[in-house]
Amino acid sequence: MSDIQPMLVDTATKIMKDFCTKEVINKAEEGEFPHDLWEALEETGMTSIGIPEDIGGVGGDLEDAMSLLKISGKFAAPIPLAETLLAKLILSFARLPLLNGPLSLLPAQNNDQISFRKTDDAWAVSGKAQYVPWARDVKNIVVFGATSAGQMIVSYVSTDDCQITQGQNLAGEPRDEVMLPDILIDNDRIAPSHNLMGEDIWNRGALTRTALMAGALENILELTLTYAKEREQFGRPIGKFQAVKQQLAVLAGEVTASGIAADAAVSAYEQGGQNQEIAMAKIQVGEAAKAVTNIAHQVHGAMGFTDEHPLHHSTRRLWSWQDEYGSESEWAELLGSEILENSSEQVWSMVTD
Amino acid sequence: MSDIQPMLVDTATKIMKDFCTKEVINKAEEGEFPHDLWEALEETGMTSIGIPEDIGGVGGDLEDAMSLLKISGKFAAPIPLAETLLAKLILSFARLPLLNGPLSLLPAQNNDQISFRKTDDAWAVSGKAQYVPWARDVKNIVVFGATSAGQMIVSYVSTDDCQITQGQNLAGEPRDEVMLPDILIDNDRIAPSHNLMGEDIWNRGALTRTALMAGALENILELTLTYAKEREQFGRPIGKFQAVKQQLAVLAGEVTASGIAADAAVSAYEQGGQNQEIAMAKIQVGEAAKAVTNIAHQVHGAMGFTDEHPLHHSTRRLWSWQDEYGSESEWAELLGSEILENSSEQVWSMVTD
Amino acid sequence: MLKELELPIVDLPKETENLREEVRSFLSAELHNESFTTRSDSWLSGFSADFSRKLGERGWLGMTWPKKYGGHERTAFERFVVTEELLAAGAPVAAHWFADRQTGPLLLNYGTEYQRQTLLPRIVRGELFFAIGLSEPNSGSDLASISTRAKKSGNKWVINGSKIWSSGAHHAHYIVVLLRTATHGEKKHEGLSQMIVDLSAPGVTVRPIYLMTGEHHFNEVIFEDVEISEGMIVGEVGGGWKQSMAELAYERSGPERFLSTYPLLKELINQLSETSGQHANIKIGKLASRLWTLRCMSLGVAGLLEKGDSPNIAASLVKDLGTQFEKDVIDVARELIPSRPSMNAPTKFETLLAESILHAPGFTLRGGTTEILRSIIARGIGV
Amino acid sequence: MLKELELPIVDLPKETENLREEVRSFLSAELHNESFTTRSDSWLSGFSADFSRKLGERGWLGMTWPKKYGGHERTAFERFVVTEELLAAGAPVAAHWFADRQTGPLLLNYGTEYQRQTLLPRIVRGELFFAIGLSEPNSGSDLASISTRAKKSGNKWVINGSKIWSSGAHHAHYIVVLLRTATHGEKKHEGLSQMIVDLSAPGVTVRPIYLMTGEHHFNEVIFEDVEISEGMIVGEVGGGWKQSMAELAYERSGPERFLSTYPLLKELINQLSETSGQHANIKIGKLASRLWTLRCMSLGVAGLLEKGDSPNIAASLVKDLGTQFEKDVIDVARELIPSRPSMNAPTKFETLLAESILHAPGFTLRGGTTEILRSIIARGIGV
Repeated sequence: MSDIQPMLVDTATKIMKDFCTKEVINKAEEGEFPHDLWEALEETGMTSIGIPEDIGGVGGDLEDAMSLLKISGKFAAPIPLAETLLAKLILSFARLPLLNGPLSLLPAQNNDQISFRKTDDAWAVSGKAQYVPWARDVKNIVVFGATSAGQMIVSYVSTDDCQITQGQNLAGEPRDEVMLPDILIDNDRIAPSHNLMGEDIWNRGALTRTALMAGALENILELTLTYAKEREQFGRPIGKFQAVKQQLAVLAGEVTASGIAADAAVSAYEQGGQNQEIAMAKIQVGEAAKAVTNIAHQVHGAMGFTDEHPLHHSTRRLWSWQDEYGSESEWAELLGSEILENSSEQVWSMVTD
Repeated sequence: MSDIQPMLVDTATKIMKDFCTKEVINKAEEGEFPHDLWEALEETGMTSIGIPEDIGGVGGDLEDAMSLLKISGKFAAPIPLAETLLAKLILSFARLPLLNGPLSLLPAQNNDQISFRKTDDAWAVSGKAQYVPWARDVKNIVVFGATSAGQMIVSYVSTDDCQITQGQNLAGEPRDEVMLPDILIDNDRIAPSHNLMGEDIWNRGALTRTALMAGALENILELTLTYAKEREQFGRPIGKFQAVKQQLAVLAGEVTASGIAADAAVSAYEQGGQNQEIAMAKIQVGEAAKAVTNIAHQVHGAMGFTDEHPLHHSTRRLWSWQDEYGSESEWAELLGSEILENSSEQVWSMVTD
Repeated sequence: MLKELELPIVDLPKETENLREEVRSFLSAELHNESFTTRSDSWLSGFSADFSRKLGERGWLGMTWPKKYGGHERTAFERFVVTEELLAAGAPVAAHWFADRQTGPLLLNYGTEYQRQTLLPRIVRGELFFAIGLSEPNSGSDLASISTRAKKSGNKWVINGSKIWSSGAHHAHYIVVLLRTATHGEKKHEGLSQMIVDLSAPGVTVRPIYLMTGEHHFNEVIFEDVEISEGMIVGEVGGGWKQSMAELAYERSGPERFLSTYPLLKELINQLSETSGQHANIKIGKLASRLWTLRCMSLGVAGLLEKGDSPNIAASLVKDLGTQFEKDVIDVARELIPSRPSMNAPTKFETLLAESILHAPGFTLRGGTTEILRSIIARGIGV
Repeated sequence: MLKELELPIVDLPKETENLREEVRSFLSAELHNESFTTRSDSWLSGFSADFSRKLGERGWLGMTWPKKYGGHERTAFERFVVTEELLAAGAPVAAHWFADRQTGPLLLNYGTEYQRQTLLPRIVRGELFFAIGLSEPNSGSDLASISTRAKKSGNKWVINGSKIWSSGAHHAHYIVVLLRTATHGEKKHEGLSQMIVDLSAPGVTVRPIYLMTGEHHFNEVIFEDVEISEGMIVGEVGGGWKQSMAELAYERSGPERFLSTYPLLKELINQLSETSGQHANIKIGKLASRLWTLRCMSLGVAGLLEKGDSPNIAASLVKDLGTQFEKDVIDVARELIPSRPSMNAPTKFETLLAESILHAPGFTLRGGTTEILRSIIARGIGV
């Protein structure tokens, strides 16, 4: 844990409590971007966590950024915080200027095709990306792509130049289709993507979802415990029924396991940059999401799946995030194939190293 | 249900109660074949159920035979009743003489290789079969195999002519390796296997295991309910605890589902001779076996996995039978591939026809 | 086997085969005409008064009821076949659902001759829809604790209170309400009665309860000094609890308890192919096995009901296992095909998946929660 | 996050790396010499006095204990590393298990100086084995209801009663018994004490309880007028309950709660290969994730214990999730490789599978049943 982390956690929590209310989340789903929330975060530097101070960030490391995302996930904050932090990290690695305001990045899916082409005195980028987070709400999008010679390029485009078709995930968060219609880009906005290859961004993307999910899981645990203590049936709080208790214990177990898995993956990635711990953590939170959303809704009864109750802000996000940057099964397939390509010793050293 | 079924069920149950006690089962596991039990069944015709009267059987159909095996499974009868009924059926189809006493049959595994060879004035059979049920305890084994020309042949050999290496399943039931060292067989003991191909025997074998398992599941439900009502903890019967009740309900559900699946598969097979219902039933009982043995042992506490308690007579049999004639996953793979080779309409018509 | 858990194998009578073909060709024509879109959980979310009337025209509502009330005197198995085909196709059956499944049988068992004659024929024609008023804000699973009450006033009853989760009450004409007509004695379920209330009567307010999907199916129905005539009491005053419980075996064992996500399963299989490999084969094979088993059980319960038995325990098992299966389908679909589900996604698979995910929490809550069902089952098998 | 559920990430200190290598090469040499065979659940079923003495020689018993009692004053993390390597290899650690895990710490916390000096050094050398006497025939999960009692008689105590499920009591030298020294007052766990009983003392009978596998690990230990001196009381008279409960976080969070079937998992992976396909990949990937997560949790609990906290709730979670994982390994093994398991099957995979299947019922019962653990967890998080 870095020096700034406790302060960061306190500040972020306070901002979320003030600006990320149930009403704000509902309105965001109706299309109203929560500018006040975003500005409060930006003013306190939260949107540049993990970016060195000398290039315009506020410092802090990956762990700090992820602990912030855990809080963001816990409050179901309807903002592109994960995307902005990732995008700024890419810009900083590429020595491109840090941009202001909320950002997104693409390609967002493994099979999106983005290509860069050298023009006479500049560059042009074209392609289509699916399911791009928050595209409609940001001014700029960081873009990765390849030249026809296979060189990887990173740049950014203004959303004014893109064609955006609105879409959304199960939580009503914007996930838009973005067409890049051969957009011209000045040379000074182009950088070779040598530091951060596509796979690394995918891994970091998965880490953001793991952190967001760990936060959402925590919130669900708290909501469910509160409900179980308050809601009475047959003359006593439902939390007093053994059948409910047993389920709450399972819920607590999965939430605890997910929290530590998310933390451990960040720590391991910072130390080694391998994706195995990310895989293991994304699998853990994905499996937890299934069990936890099931139990939480069961305990909450019909009330929990109405629009009025905040539970679905977290459960619908889990149902969305579990599939983003690789579902638990996709990661398991990858991890399993890596294990089976090697010896059985491999698992044990993977677990113990 | 045939006319004789109620009488058959009564008689078989009575015999089992008298001759298939806990002690008999334990002794069988130590190598002492339960001759009294076998003879009581043989005397009442139970070992020839499903074989027409005119060729030496006692009549009855496949449903009768399977309802008998359900009872046999329920009492964990340590005898080759399934094998004997199957073997006699094959003999009757092949118009070979019905043999007396307990019988077994081979090949027992999909990959066993048995070959028949014509000699000057007779036949010779050779090969090796793994995991043959009860080989050490029977006088004769019905044998399937192919000639070098690919003709399928059915016959039987005396175990005196075989080399038997003892083995066992998880329930301590004999599952022996049988070597056929080029055994000479007279022409009148040889028949072409036109009526009943290998696959059909495999299907019927799976049906026997489904029936046995449905019976064992029933017994486990009864044992567990009794135990939950009698065993006291914290001052009351453990069955009064909601956490236990919830598990008992799940157990009852799986047992009920398995019972009807086993019955429905027999009924469908008798009507159509397809293996899809067998697949579905074997999958159901296999899945049930996992859930039910888990819950039953959990409710029984440590007492349930001691030698002294009869629970393991049934649970260990389930753990063995679930893998015999195809595990739930093997059948699921087969069934799934049949479904996916066809259209999605296929599932619905499979289910509703 | 324990008597409570014994279920017969039902071989559907021959005459159902033609009927099934009729329903299938009707559905395929309707789909072809785009008169409806296949939905998961269509018996909650597929409302179409038009479609219900078409079913009425074909004789597929009130199928088992006496001809003198407009019914068709067909067997429970014929009704079963029609129901399962409609649900498997994800057809919009919500409008008539409760009237056909619950109100009709209730009136046939306990209603007055006048009620039967005035209401049943219109249900059969698919013109009259009913909602059910059971739960209340403060009594979820604890149904006997309801507090909506009716007081006698001359030859009228005056109702005050509110009901919650009444699906379709904003479309329906009437609601059958379980309410308190006397303070309860020792037992909480004494003094309850059932009454039919016209949803357009003065004092009745239907307030929407939006789902987390934004959909409006559920309602709170509020009664403020709502007057109804004595003729709208169903059965005995004070007999409401017994009458309500008698419906349960029907309500818990039908194909709607395991087919809510069948349209998703079907679309999943469409998207897979023979080259999908071992993993898909195993998952699909296991789902098929469970689906078949559940249908055998559901038919078995129908067989016992037809004989006049009340297999409440077995019916509870069907609902418990069936609703778990409905959720299993979702997990398998997610696992086998990576996708981006949303209610307005471009592909059918993704919209069906989204709809299924978002409706799934209700499966194991409505009509008796998993926990309540398991308690009933445990009691039924003697613990 | 709820405070009870907060677990730190523990990065093992550098010095544990060498230690791990030492343990691995020791084990690989021992396996090479065939001094033991890899077994599932080896901390119950792998008894070898010889092997325990070898561990003692290497300084791997009583690792964290003070040097003055023969211990090695190493950290809890070093002990963790040795333990997990031994269990992962399926090494025979049953002989010293309870002495090293429980009796030592108990005596260090509550024992007399005399008890420590006479007993601990011999445990550290792997010469002295202990059994535990907690459960009784009529008190399984309801531990506070035990009835084995000791009566003061002069400066002796006289014990009568019996203990059940004492694993290894037929090999062990002593047993630590929880028993009643006074009739209980309002609370059932008042008046309990812990005493050390010599298993060779007159009046002690060790009766085998055979498992369904035929194995003999468990025993009933019967005490008939067994006299012990006052010096064999551990801690306070009447303090037995508190003392026993204090051990629980250690007992429930160690690697033995998720590694009992690791040898099977390892052999499963050996039998699979990169061509095993998507299905195997997914199953193995998911198991690996869970194993890693559990180890993070277990280490996190060890970290808190090392700091002096008592993370009972988190420890209970490790045991609950860990023992489910131990069972999951079995299901996956069965699913991925069709086989014919039996205790004397020809292949290692089949014997490990058989051993795992037949031992599995115990995983979620011993040391606190799943149901008891979940009740503890629920209470711990405030419901």
